[in-house]
Amino acid sequence: FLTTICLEVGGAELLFDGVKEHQVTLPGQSDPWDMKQLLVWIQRNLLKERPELFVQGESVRPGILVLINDADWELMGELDYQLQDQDCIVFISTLHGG
Amino acid sequence: FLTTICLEVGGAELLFDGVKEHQVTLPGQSDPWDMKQLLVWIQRNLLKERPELFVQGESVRPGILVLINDADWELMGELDYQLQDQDCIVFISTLHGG
Amino acid sequence: PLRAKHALSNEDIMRYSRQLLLPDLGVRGQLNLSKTSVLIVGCGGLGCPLAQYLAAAGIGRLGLLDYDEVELSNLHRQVLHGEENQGQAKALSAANAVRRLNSTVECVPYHLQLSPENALQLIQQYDIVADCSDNVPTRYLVSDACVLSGKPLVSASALRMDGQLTVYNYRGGPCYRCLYPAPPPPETVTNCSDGGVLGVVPGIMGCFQALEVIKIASGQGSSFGQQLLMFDAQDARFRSIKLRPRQAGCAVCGEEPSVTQLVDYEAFCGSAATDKCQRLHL
Amino acid sequence: PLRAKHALSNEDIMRYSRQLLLPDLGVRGQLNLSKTSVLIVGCGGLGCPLAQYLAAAGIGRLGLLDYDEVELSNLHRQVLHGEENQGQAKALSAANAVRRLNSTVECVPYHLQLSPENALQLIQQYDIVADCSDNVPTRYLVSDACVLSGKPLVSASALRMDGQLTVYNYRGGPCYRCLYPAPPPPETVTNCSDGGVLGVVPGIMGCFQALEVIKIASGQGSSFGQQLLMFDAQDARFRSIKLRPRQAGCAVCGEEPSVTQLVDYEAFCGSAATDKCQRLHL
Ligand SMILES: [Zn+2]
Ligand SMILES: [Zn+2]
Repeated sequence: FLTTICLEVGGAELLFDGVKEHQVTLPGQSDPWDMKQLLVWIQRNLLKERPELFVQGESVRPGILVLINDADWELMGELDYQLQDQDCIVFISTLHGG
Repeated sequence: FLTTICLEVGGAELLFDGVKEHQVTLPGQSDPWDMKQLLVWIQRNLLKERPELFVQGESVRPGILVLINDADWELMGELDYQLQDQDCIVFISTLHGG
Repeated sequence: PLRAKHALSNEDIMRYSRQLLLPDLGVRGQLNLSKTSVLIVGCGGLGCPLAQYLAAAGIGRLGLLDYDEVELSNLHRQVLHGEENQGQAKALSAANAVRRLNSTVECVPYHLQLSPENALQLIQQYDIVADCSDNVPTRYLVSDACVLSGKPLVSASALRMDGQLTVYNYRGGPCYRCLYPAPPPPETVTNCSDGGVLGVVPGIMGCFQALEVIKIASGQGSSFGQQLLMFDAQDARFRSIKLRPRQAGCAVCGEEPSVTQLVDYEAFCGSAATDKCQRLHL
Repeated sequence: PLRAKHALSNEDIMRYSRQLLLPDLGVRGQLNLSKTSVLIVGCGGLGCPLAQYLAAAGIGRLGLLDYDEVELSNLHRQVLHGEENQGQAKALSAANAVRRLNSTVECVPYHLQLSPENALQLIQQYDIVADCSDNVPTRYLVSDACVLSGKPLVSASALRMDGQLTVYNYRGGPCYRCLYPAPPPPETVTNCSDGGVLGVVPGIMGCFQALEVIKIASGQGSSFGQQLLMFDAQDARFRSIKLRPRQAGCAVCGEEPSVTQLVDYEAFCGSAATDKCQRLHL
């Protein structure tokens, strides 16, 4: 399975070197990619510094909302969601300022 | 050619009985529908009263902006544009208040 | 509770004439507004435009809560205050400005910190709550108090060039904890004092809060229950996100809630309830 | 022309500290703001929040133009004015309110009607023009004057629960006449006095104008050249529309312009330059 997805960062925190949008082709593998594997891949390939700002255990840290194609990932199966080609995954940092 | 399109009214003026969105299936005909024919069809079928608020000559009246799939129709050929199935046509009344 | 108004005065009709013309509002909607009380938690970058437009629109009673005083560094975004109000309590300064605009609105300034001790007693007196605060513990406190008192919460936030808005605990939708069961690690939280904010961004988000409060109060209903509005001011881009429904396992609004009264939110979040971000060492 | 500021004072650094932190603004952007002059045409529902947030952000000079006086029916949306300002010139009332917020901004009130006789001379003194007017003839007048003087025009409008925004004559993009070569028949034009408007809708649109002016003035550039933002407050829906480019055949900005000086816009539009809509019988 070869999957190309877009990764985006919403909200103010600059996780991926300040770049808002990444087009990413994931390496081929025999099974479809799921979100759990994607988080591991992001941590290894995109987040060279301070991964604790992004992950906690095998999920994202509290205060980050994950969207799969503009819907809360909770509606889509969270870590078990299987990525489709051209999916758009967005990581939103919750804002608290006023 | 049988074409189903969505018609929408943006801005404040209530042209089509106050309904913002219409799903419309145009009658079958041998050639593709173009915008010129669509305006005639709208005038005959949707605008029973005061068509002068909508049309002038064979085009829309000044002060209405026409969008074809979220782009200014001037970019798409205006009256000569040939409708595709599932096109979304929006008529915007320019606002002047402040 | 507010005295129910049964008719508009001649002065009301003059003042609100331009919005009385709206089919979506009309006399009925205007009377509904005049019967509604709104508590604004935080009179800063969000609270200022919100208070301004709610008062202008003729909301019945406006509670204005802030523990802080006006500083020069506030004035680039907190537009209800003026240079002459520096050092004054924000709640009082905001109340005075709002009264100049519409003296028929009942204005109640609270110069205090919202706390687990006073939140329920305050919130119970209002129909709608608006979260315009600037720190994580207060956001959990306001949300829990709204769940426990059954009030809709119109919540917005802003940082740098970004804004977010959601209506929580509204028509069976999720609460803040449904979305964020655990607080963010304090070292990942950026406040406006650290990260900065373009003044007009909370200006826009506060206006959106006013719009949603007016729609709820007048009877039109909000578009943002179980929905998140994201605004990116740099690209002038908006995004509407479908959120999860109310969570059966939520600690406060779920089926077997473990939070049945307000708790210590500074301890829960590991940070102080101000935007002068210090980590608490407990 | 404004004296070029070469450095920020200590007071400036305090006042603007939260926005100086922004990578997209910073000291350079703040200095750019302080060198920029903006003419606001109309101190009503759009002009009030626009003036407020531009002054708060530290724009160098603000021209505030309005021929009208404050009335009670303005106060539901024209939030810079207060009850005590009824009967006062809007331009003066707005200038006083803006000075309370930021006395370091140079404020120039113009209590007059913009006309073909005075428009060029006025607009030439400013870097950016904001159209916050309320009638068709003024919208053509402001646009033509901006084309003839080469100024970008940040234009917004609002009616009922809807708003629109475009930046005209900006970086080679279209002008108002490119989009609307012929004026609308007067009987098809609905003004706020006839159709009503929810106060916070021009509030939101005026804040958007402030954002785009700040982006242009600070050097970030606007997102709305050749682009139309539509806002539907009822459904809280936004739409960004790609517009036509500058038109070679445009009467004022085209290749062989027929309009090379300002004309009689009331005659051109067949209506008076006020929002008290009367049709002119010429
Ligand atoms: Zn919950
Ligand atoms: Zn042109």
